[in-house]
Order: sequence, then structure tokens, then C-alpha cells
Amino acid sequence: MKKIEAIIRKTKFEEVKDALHDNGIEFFSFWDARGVGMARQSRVYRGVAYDTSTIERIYLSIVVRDINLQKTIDTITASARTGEVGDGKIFISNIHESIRIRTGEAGDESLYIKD
Amino acid sequence: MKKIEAIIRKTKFEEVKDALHDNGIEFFSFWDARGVGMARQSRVYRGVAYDTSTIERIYLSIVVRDINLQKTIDTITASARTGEVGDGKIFISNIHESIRIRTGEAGDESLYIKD
Amino acid sequence: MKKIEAIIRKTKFEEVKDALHDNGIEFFSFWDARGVGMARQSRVYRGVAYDTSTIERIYLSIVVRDINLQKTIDTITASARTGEVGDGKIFISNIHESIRIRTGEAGDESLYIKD
Amino acid sequence: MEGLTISIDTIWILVAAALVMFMQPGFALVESGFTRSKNTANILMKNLMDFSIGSMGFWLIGYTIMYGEDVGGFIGKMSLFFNSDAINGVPDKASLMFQTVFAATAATIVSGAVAERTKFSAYLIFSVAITVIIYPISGHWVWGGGWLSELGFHDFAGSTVVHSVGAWVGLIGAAMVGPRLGKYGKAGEPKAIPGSNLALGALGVFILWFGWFGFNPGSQLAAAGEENAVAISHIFITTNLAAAAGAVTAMFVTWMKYKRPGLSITLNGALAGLVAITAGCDIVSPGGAVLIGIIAGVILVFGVAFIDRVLKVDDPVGAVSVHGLSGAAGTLLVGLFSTTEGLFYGGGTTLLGIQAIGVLAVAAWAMGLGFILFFILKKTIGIRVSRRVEEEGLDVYEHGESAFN
Amino acid sequence: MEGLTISIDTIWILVAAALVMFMQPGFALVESGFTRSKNTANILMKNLMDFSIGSMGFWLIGYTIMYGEDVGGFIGKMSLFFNSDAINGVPDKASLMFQTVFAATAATIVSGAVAERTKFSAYLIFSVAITVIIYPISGHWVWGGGWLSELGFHDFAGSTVVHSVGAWVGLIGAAMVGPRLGKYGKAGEPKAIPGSNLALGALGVFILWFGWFGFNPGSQLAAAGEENAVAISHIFITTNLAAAAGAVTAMFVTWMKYKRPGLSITLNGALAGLVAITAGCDIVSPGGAVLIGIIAGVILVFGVAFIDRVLKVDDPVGAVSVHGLSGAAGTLLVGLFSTTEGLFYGGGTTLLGIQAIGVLAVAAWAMGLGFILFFILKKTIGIRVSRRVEEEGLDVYEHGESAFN
Amino acid sequence: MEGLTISIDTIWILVAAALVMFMQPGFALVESGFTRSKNTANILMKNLMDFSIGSMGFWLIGYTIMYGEDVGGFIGKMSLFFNSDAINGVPDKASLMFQTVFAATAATIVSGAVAERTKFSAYLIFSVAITVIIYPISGHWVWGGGWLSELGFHDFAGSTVVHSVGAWVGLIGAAMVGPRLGKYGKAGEPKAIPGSNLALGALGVFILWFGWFGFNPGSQLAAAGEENAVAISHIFITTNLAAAAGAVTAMFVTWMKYKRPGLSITLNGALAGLVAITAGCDIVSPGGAVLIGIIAGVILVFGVAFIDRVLKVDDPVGAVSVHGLSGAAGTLLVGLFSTTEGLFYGGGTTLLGIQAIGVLAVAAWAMGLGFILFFILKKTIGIRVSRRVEEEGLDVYEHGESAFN
Ligand SMILES: Nc1ncnc2c1ncn2[C@@H]1O[C@H](COP(=O)(O)OP(=O)(O)O)[C@@H](O)[C@H]1O
Ligand SMILES: Nc1ncnc2c1ncn2[C@@H]1O[C@H](COP(=O)(O)OP(=O)(O)O)[C@@H](O)[C@H]1O
Ligand SMILES: Nc1ncnc2c1ncn2[C@@H]1O[C@H](COP(=O)(O)OP(=O)(O)O)[C@@H](O)[C@H]1O
Repeated sequence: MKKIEAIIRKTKFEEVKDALHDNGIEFFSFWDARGVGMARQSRVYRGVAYDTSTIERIYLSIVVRDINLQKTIDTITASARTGEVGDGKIFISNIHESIRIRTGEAGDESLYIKD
Repeated sequence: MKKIEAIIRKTKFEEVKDALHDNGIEFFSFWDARGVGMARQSRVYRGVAYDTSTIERIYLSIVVRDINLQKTIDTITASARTGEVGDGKIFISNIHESIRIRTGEAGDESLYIKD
Repeated sequence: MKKIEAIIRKTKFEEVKDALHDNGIEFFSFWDARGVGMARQSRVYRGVAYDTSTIERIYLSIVVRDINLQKTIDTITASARTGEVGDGKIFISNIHESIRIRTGEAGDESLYIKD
Repeated sequence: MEGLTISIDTIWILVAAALVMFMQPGFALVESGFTRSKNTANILMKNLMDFSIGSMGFWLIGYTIMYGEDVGGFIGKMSLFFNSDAINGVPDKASLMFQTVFAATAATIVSGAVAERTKFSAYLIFSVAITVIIYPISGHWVWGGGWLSELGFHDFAGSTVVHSVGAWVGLIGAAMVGPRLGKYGKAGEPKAIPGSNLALGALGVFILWFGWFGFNPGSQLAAAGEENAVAISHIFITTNLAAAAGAVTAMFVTWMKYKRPGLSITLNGALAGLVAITAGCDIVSPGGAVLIGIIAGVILVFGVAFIDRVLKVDDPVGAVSVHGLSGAAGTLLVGLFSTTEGLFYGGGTTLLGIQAIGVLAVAAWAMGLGFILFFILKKTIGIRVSRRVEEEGLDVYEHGESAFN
Repeated sequence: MEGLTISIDTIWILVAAALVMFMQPGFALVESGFTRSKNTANILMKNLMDFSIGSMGFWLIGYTIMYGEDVGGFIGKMSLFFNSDAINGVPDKASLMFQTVFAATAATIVSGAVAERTKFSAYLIFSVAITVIIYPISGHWVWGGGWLSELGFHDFAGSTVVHSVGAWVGLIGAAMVGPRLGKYGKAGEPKAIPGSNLALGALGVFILWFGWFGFNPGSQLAAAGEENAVAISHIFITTNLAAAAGAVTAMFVTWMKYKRPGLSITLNGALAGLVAITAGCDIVSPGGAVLIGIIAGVILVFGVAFIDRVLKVDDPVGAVSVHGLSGAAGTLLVGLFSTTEGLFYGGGTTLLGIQAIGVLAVAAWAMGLGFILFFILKKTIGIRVSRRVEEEGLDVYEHGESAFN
Repeated sequence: MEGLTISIDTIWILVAAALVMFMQPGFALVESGFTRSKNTANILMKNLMDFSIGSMGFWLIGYTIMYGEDVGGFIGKMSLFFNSDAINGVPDKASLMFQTVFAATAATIVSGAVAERTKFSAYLIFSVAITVIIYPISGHWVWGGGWLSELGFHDFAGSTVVHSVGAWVGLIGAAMVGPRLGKYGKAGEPKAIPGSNLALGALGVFILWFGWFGFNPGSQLAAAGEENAVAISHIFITTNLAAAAGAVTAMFVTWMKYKRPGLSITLNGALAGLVAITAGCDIVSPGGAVLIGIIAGVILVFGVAFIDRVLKVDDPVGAVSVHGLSGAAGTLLVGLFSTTEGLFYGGGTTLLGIQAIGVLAVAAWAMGLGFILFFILKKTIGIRVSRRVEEEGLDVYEHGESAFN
């Protein structure tokens, strides 16, 4: 099991979500985050210009079985890209264990639906 | 040290918090997240029905000493369960180091209060 | 590559950001979180006192190359400290892989800008 | 001359009616602000609907039940589709308009008391009932020539007739529908469920205060002639001073009682002052108005605590304390502070006694009918949403729409 | 006596003008609430500017184009810098004030229809054009002594003259600027883009309802004398009942059509009732007003669906249905419900025919000029923001400021 | 006849008073919107309290200090518990009501200037002082028969008497309490601290604009008779045009100066136009009003920058520029634009000179007493909250309640 953390543009979220769905990744969590990076927005408030480097982003957290790892990365990379500075990052890390609260199932089988 | 990430129903938060407290887990962080999963809410806005699969959730992040791991998992599982689809997941991963900013203490002792 | 998760006081965010910037750490993500810990705020709503242990915090997530790890920890510890209970924690964990969505670059080089 | 007198009085009443109508968003904002954001669409919908349904119901039959020819001191003779162009002092339709917005005020008060857990369909039915039955009948007793008006009961603009009626029905409703999940701990101790948006709540209170300048001075029902001019000016002053005194008092009392001056109670304090002065705004002095406001402010703070801790009735916005307790107190205080017949002005206890009878009679009526109504609704369609709906918010389940996205 | 008559009428018109001016924040809130928060500063800025620019433009030339000496039934004789202290019934400046806020209402309606994607600079130019050309000319036809008034077209307070004009220009604008990104799926199916803050939206609707008590009764342009007193009272009642009926109807229709009673459509329903009654508020009975409100409520629900699904024009706030369809319907219904000449009251079809001519003529004019205007703007400075700006929000790119921080 | 005249004038003043009272939520919203959400409950509480305490204080002694029998041109003869049913043109209580809401306006202006860092208890004390001492005394000079009125100083509705007084006290207060943490960088350069909710801010400005139709036309203090009818109509027009011109000008100036048309400054621009026209709304032409609005709009933009960058006084909502600089400018411009005595209309420089004296005298008075007041408060109970409280928000520490949950 791996955890994929992807920091994407807020405006790309719908596309990424649909792309993940089309590729069979139907479970994940996300929240609003802000990013400090190279992309900047300049603003003026009451005559004081300020250069905010904090851009609104969506932070996706997806735990996948190892077999789905590459597919998920590729899907996100493809659907979140605009080519302009500020497209975001994907980070991969290890997950030791996963538990489905509803059933108590653990391990890989907590990550997909058996039918 | 282990990190426990638990994605629970927003409505179960108070119960989980109290249960953790009763079991001696008094330190954690959390934030509002949304989840994509099997649970869905159907809505209608101005006559256009839409099926939102994004449910409001609380994302808990708890770093615990290894000895507390199982207890914490059990507590969350028990207190966050409703038995209906959408109860959420728990993920466990490794933490290499922990530092208490106030004192600079590191390692296990940054995770509890010596008296 | 390591992931540094720092949970700091909301009021210290600007200082930490500037300190990180001055030390060459120019990329990170953050969001609003709440913390349960020893620090508490007492409130009264319509005559009912309630003791909220949930304090507004900023959750920083910074992935750095190994060579930058110690510098980043030191910077945060120094700039986020007030010495009073509630200064927060820093957690370090492993990151297996990092990908820059815009270019597809992976590994260490996705974490800095080559010129 | 005659024509101009009518015009002046009509303008006065219609402008006042518009101001009172504007109290509707005031209530809607207070209730939205003092409750959680997952129920905001539901609250707004209830406020919109009680005014809309109330406007139609009061035109259809409510008005004549209240003001129709007296039948046995108890009820007016009903007639359908009020449509008269006659002039009785002012055009009949101006009266209808003014009275309609008053009826809607009584109805909307209940909405806050039962907020965050009541079924929308039950609320709609109940809303019809209060506007066409409960309110007009007790209203007839006092303002329509019924037995309380015969007795000399003085409730100038409706501390009891309008506000208390709504509040007592709300009290019964809140008690019967039960407290919100999580409102009381295992030991029965009350928990805080903080309001989602006190900025909207405060705006609501300011709007209500503004609207009250229609509610009270408009109830003079005339402005032409020196006497009326003096009267409406006087009423403006007493109304404003009582509100101010209520707010200041509630602030200092919470400050002492709970260590810090809390906003939400102070906002309620201003409203308590307004409700309390409504009965006697025409016949108490400015100084009397300040005292009435102060008393209302004190009552409010202790009233909220009493209902929350002793009665253990969950009233999220403080409607019962604001409109019920302060309304009753204000009505009784007329018996003390009336400059013509009040006890403090040498008028003896006669008026005070009559005021007490009126307060009790209307309370009994409103609670009684409220009980019957909610009892029937509970046994038929049910009055409370399911646990799941309450937990996740009425907005999504009852209306399919959330207020904030 | 004469002096007092003038005073009474002047007070009436000025108070009404203030209420109508207050409709501006009503519109601003409805539009902000029904759109996404990344465009809120832009919406607010547009509303502030169309009122400001409109006020200046209408004073500068708009008023005389509309009310100046009739030239061929088509336009008034323009003169600059209106500045008369003469009295024609009421002081000329009172008329100017009252008419200015009406002109601004027409302009501001467009803002909602083209929200979330239109260039701010284009909007400013367009805003000048509607206040000094489009609105005053068709307004002259009906209210300034032009050909439609000669014909006997009845639009008391402007269902067609004010509301439909704004809506038809908005329809053309919304069509030409195209739907918001993501509004229609690949198969052309409409997607929901939920409004950010229905609490503000609901407050806006209540404010509009309140302001309408200036809009309609103020259009009597007089209050002195028995006859006027009765008339304005009557107009209050019809206005209020139609709004209530529109809201209740829209709620029940959505409830049946979409399973649950949605707030945003119900809010639109109240507005639809208000727009529809505006044309005939003086000459329909209270019962007629209820029926007009009901019809408007039905039209609103189906109109929103029709524009969204069939025309596939993206109108984020429902401006076209509320002000256009309901405005047209309300104007036509005068031909049925007028108690003096309406078909249902034995008046034959003459008035109905004239009403139809008026509705069509004004629609053609507004759409025609709207088309020319947006076409020129599109070919010159452009009317739509870039994809990036739309995605990230107009607030930051067009104004450098976000509304919420 | 006599009676009707009194009635008409009374209605006018009372309706105007209600509108001016409604400016209180306008101020509350502007201030809440332009500051951070962690201090919203504090701001709302301050606004509620300055109005409540002010209402009581002005009734208790403020009114007679201002309008009591003149003592040496400097102060009125104080008497307690104003309670007269006499009629002087209008009932005395109507005057009291109207003047009360003006006094509260002056007080509330300070709240914005010192926002986000001032102790609540100090604010309360200060609030009493401005309503019963500072404002009534300088008010007496101009409106109560004092030395400035003898001189012929013209400040029709209070650009200087009301707005500038509040602003100059606010300037001193803001300077003495010091800038908010983080407002100035190490090199003294100003930083942006974006307002939390410009939607509420914009609503506040619209409400103020609406309320100003009570503030200025109400200050005619009469509406009966042709002359008054023309006067109030005229004042409506000048008031509205100056506001519009102020908004449009501020928008274009920011657009040029800072590349993009910012909302918050444009909102301030509308207010600047309103404040500036207040002094001369009765005696400048509509064209003059537009020019005054334009000048105010320009002054506003540069004034905000000047106070922020040169004076380095932290005024979160722009109160000093809006009410102080524009108020002073508007008062002086009467000397140029007055159609009866203005320089541009051949009246010479006499009036201009008198206007300058008035502006300076009142500024000196307000700043002087403001300084003494804040100095005493600073040395006694302290005027600034602790660093920790400021960082985490005044809401939780000062009031134990946060506005948003
Ligand atoms: N090392 C990092 N740790 C955490 N978040 C990061 C890191 N680097 C980038 N991000 C996130 O990714 C976003 C995009 O990065 P940015 O450098 O602006 O563009 P790009 O990745 O296209 O070069 C940032 O705003 C931030 O949210
Ligand atoms: N693989 C995953 N990665 C991240 N979050 C997940 C994952 N699977 C589930 N979640 C989170 O858990 C929530 C509940 O999951 P869901 O499938 O709806 O119900 P259940 O776990 O009861 O089968 C989701 O809404 C999502 O927030
Ligand atoms: N084990 C933990 N897991 C996750 N977050 C924690 C943990 N311990 C502390 N925190 C976060 O750090 C914050 C500060 O901790 P606290 O105990 O209040 O103060 P201190 O660290 O100064 O002793 C908490 O509010 C919480 O957000």
C-alpha cells in the first residue's frame, strides 16, 4: 500500500476527479490547502500592493494498492497538467496498514470493494 | 512512533474525541476534509440534480508511541462506526522523528507529558 | 527525501514563512487545522461556559531533500517558538518519490529549480 | 383637509407596515446566525414561508377572525377574501396590510425556538394554524373588541398579543420536539452549540430595531394632528431608549455573571428591551422606558439560563426569553409605569391586576392551542427529523440544497 | 392646502425612491449569493457601478430622453444637466430622483445574467448605454407620452418597461458571452454550479421585497387625497399577495418536480410574483394578485428549466425567468385580470391585444439594441474574460482583491 | 392646517431618524467587512454599544448641552432627563430622536479607526465621552446657536459637525493606540491586511447610502409647504449624485494609480462623496454636487495613501479619509460652490474664510479633547490589548465568543 499525496490547482480538481474515476480510482480524500511556490498572484488592497505566493490548491490524499500506484500517478500527472508554473507536486510514501472502520477489514482488502 | 490518519464522519467527531480522551490519547490535530467514496448525497440546485460523492469529513492526524498504537486504533474504530457505508478509513504509517517546538524535546518523550 | 509536518500556531505563520524563505526553503503547502493538546481557550456562549481544547493552527507540509532536513527543522523550531504551552510539533517521515506535475521530473530534482 | 388627514395617516401606516415587513429578514438573520450553518437554508426557507403563507392566510380569513364583528367577546365574524375599499380612519386595505405583517411576526417567532430539528412539512402546517387561528383569536380579545379590551387591558403594540403568543407556542413546540442532539450531556448539563455567524445575527438585530420604529409608532394608527405627532415622537423615544437600556444591561449582567461581555446575549438584550416596551411605549415616560429596558435586560440573561438549565428546553435563539418572558414582563410593567394609571404614578393596583389577567389568559390560550397543535402533528406526520438528517443537516435532506458552497 | 398636497406627494415619492434605491443591495446580494465566491467582488463592483454611473447618466441626459417633450412618439427631447426647481404635481427633482432609481434597476438586472465571465470594462460601457439609450427610449414609449401610451398600454410600475427591458438585454448578453466554463457537459447537459451563499441571497430577496413597497406604491406618484390613499393601500396589498403567492407556488412546484422544496428557486419565485404584479398592481383585485403570483411562480420554475436546458443560455441567477418571462406574463395578465378592462371582467380582448403589442415591441427593442451593443463590444474590447481569469476568479484578476480573506 | 403641517414635518423627521439609525448596521458591516474575522464580534459589540450608550447619554444630558439655552456661545445649558411634550415646529421629542441618531453617528465613526487592537472597556468610556461632551459642545457652536453659527458657518447636515468630529477623534485614537501588529514592516513600509468580507462591507456601504437619504434631507427638519418640498427633493438629488460621483471617481483613480479598480477603495469613494456633500447639499447645484463628489473621490484615494504611508497611522477602514478629509473638503467647498454665496457664483471669499475657520476650530476641538481623553485612558486603564490577545483575536479574549463557528 502506498499513499499518494497530490497538490493540484483548485481549478483542475474536477478534471482530476473525473480522470481518477474513469481509471477506477474511486476512493480518496481531499481538502483545501494553500501552496507556497514559484507561482504568485499579485494583489492590491487599499493601495498596498502585495505579492501573495500562496495559491489556492487542493490537497489530495489517496491510499492505493501497489498495483494501482503507477496508474494513479499517471492519471493525476496527465489530468492536472497545464504546463504553466504552479501545476503542483505528487509525493509517494509508504502506508503500513489500512483499516475500514465500518467492517474492521484490514490490509489491501480494505481498499477495494469485493462483490 | 506511528502516525495514525483517520478519516471519519464529521458527525462522529465529538464522540471520537471524547473516546480518545477517555483512553488517554490527548494530543492530535484535525481538519475538515471531503471524501470521495461510495457514500453519496444527492442534491438539486435550481432544478439540476447532482450526485455529490464528496461528503464532509474530519481528517484526524495522530502521532502515537508504538505502545499506544493498537489502543488508539481500537478506540477510533469503535467510536466512529455507524455500520453504514461511509464510516471512513484508518491509515498507519511510520514517523522517523518527532520534535516538540516549545522545548526542543525529540523522540518519544515529545509525545507525552512528564511530571 | 523527507516530509516535514509542522503544526504551528496560526499567529506564528508569517514569521515561520519568512524564516523559511530566508533559509532557502521556498516550497511548501499548508492549511488550517485545529489541535487538541494541552493549550486551551475558555469560552462562554449564551451563558454556557465551554473549554475548547481545539486551537486554530496551521499545518505545514514540506518535502525537502535530505541535505535540507536539519536546516528546515531548526528554522521552524526557532521561528515558531513562544515558549508557552501550545507551540506545536514537528514530525518527520520518509517520502519515496516526488514528481513535479508540470514537467514530470522525479526525485530530488523535482524539489528545486535548476537554472 | 379631511382627505389630507386620511393621506397622512395612510402614509404613516403603510411606511410602518413596510418597516415591520422588513423585520422578517431581521428574524431570518438572527435565527440563521445563532444556529449552525448546516441548517441555514432550512431556517431561511421557514422564515420566507411563514411570511408568505401568513400573508395569504391572514388576507383569506385571519383578518376578519381578528377584526370582524365581535361574537361573544371571543372571536370576530369571519368572512372570506377581504376586499374592501372603504375608509375607516384609513383605507381598510392599509389596516389589512399593517395587521398582516403583525400576524407574520407572531408566526415567525416560533421558527427560532424549534430550529435545527423540526420537520419542514410540520412547520408549514403549524404556520398556517398560528396565522389563521391562534393569533387572530387571542388578538381579537385585545385589539378586536373582545373581552380583554373590554376589561381595559393595555397592550399598545403587542408585547403580549404578538410577541408572547409566538413565544409561548414556541416554548411548547421546543419542549415537545425535544432538545437538539448533543444539547444536553449525560448528566443533563447544557452544552454550548455556538451560532455559526454572529455578524449576520447582529445585522438581524439592527434590522429588527429599525423595523420596530414601524412596529410601535405605527401602532398609533394615525399621525395627523398635533396630538398624534406628539404621540409618535414620544413612542420613538421610549422604544429606542428601552432597546438601548436592554442591550447595555444585558451586557453588564453577562459581564458580571460570566466574566466577559458576550455578544449573543447582548444582542438578545436589545431585543428584550424592544419587546418589553412594546406594550407601554405610549404611556410610560422616557425614564420609565429606560427602567423597563433595564428590567428586561436582567430578565433576559436569567431567563436564558433558566430555560436552558432548569426547564431544560432547548431554544437555540432565545426566543422564549426575548419574546415570552420579556413580553410578559413588559406588559405587567405597564401596570407600574403607566403615567396615567400605573401603580408608581398613584394609579393603584387595578391596572396591574388587569395586565396580569391578560398576560395569563393569552399565555394559557397560546400554550393550550400550541400543545394541541403539536400533539396532533406529532401523532400524524411527525414533528422531528430523523437522527441522520439532524446530524448531517436539514439543508441537504429536507431541501436538497446547502446554503454555503 | 395646495402646499400640503405637494408636500405629501413629495414625501411619498421620495420615501419610495429611497426604498427603490435600497433594492440595489438587494440585487447585489442575490447575485453574490447565487454565484461563486471567487467572483463576489466583481459582482459587487458591477452593482455599485451601474447604480453610480446610471445615476449620473440619467441626470445628464437619460431623464429628458425619457420624459422630454415627445418627438414623433418615439423619443423625448434631450436636454443636458437637468436642473429645474419647478413643480409639476411634485417638484421636478423628486421625479428625477424617483425615475433615476428605476433606470438603475433596469441596468442592474443585466449584471446577474452575465455574471462570472464578463469583462468589467465592457460591463461599464454597456451600463452607460442601457441607462441613457435603451431604457429611456422604450420607457418614453410607455411612460413619456410615446406611442405605446397613446395606444393604451398599461404597465403601471414597469413589469415590462423596467424589468423586462433589463432581462431581455441580459438574455442577449448571456447568450452572446456564452455559458460559464463547466456549465454544460460534453453532451450539452446542464451542470449545477451551486451558489456560494444563500443566506446573503435570501437577505437580498427580502430587501427587494421591502424595496418593492417603494417601487409599486410609489409609482402612484401621489398620496394626497382619499383616492390616492386608497390606491396606495390597494397596491401594497396586491404587491404583497403576489409575492407571497409566487414564493409558495414556486416552492410547491419544485417540491413536486424535483422531490424537495429548494430554497434558491423559491426565492426566485417570490421575485417572480413581484415582477409579475408590477404591471397591474393598481387595477387587479387582491384575488387577481394571488392568481398572478401563482402563475408567475409556475412560469418561473419551468422558465428556469427551459432557459437552462432548451435554450442552453447560462443565466446564473435566473434573471431572465424572473424579470423577463414573469414580467411579460404579468403584463399580459393585466389584459385578463384588470378589473376595469380585463377579459375576465367582461372587458373583451382589446386590452389583452394591446398588452401583447407592448410586450413584443419592448422585447424586440431591448433584444435588438442589446444585440447591437454586445456585438460592437465583442468586436472591439471583447466581452469575455480569458479562461485563466474565469477559472481562478474575476476578483483577483479584474480587481486585484478577493472578497473573502 | 397647522396640525397637518406639524404632522408632515414630524413624519418627515421621524422617518429620517429611522433611516439614520439604520446607518448603524451600515457602519458595523463596513467595519466588520474591512477587518479580520477574529475581531468581528468585538467590532459588532462596539457598534451596538456606542449606539445604545449614546442613545441614553444624549437623552440624559447630551441633547441639552447641545441645544440648551446658549451660554457664552460655547455650550448649551444642561438639564437632566429630557422629557418635553412641547412643540417647536415639530414635537421636541422628534427633535431629540433625530439628534440622538446623529450623535451616535459621530461616536461610531471612531470605532473603525481604532479597530482590531483597542480595549473594549476603554472604548465604552470613550464612547460616553464623545456623545455627552465632545460632540454636543462643538455641535452647539454650529447648530445650537453658538459662535460658529453666529459667524455664518454653513454645515447643513454635518460634514464637519458630525463626520469630521468622529474622524478627528478617531485619528488621534488610532495614532495613540498605535498600528496593528504587522501593519508596518521593519522599514516602516505599510503591509496589506485584507478585510475579511467585502460582501458585508459592500452591503454596509449600500445601507449607509440609503440611510443618508434620512441624514441629509431629514436635516431640512421640515417637509410641509412648497418650499420645503422643493428643498428636500433638491437634497435627494445632490446627495445621490455626489455619492455616485465619489464612487466612480475613486474607481477610476485607483484604476490608474494601482492598475486595477479595487472594490474596497471604491466603496470608500461612495462614502467620501456622501460625507462631502453633507455640508452643502442644500445650496449647491446638482452639477456642483457632482464636482464635489469627484473631488472627494480623488481626495479619498490619495488621503488613504497619505495616512497609511506618510502619517503612518493605521486606520483599518479608512475612517479618517472618508469622514475627516472628505468632510473638511466638503465643508470648504461650500465656500466655492454655494449658489448663494460661493466664490464660483460671485459670492467672494467671505464664506470660504468662515468655512475654513469652522473646519479648523472643530478639528482643533475634536483632536484636543480626543487627545486628552485617550491620554487619560492610556495612563489609567490602558487603551490597547495585549500582544497575545491581538494575535489571537479580540473576540475570544475580550468577549469569550467568536463570531464565526
Ligand atoms: N517541497 C514541497 N513540499 C510541499 N509542497 C510543495 C513542495 N513543492 C511544491 N509544493 C506545492 O506545489 C505547488 C506548486 O509548486 P510551484 O513551485 O509553484 O510550481 P511547479 O511545481 O509547477 O514548479 C506549491 O504551491 C506547493 O503547494
Ligand atoms: N483509499 C483511500 N484513500 C484516501 N481516503 C479514502 C480512501 N478510501 C476511503 N477514503 C475516505 O474514507 C471515506 C469513506 O469511504 P467509503 O468508501 O465511502 O465508505 P466505507 O469506508 O464505509 O466503505 C471516503 O469518503 C474517503 O474520505
Ligand atoms: N501526537 C500528536 N499528534 C498530532 N498532533 C499533535 C500531537 N501532539 C501535539 N499535536 C499538535 O500540537 C499542538 C500543540 O500541542 P500542545 O500539547 O498543546 O503544546 P506543546 O507541544 O507546546 O506541549 C496541538 O494542539 C496539536 O495540534
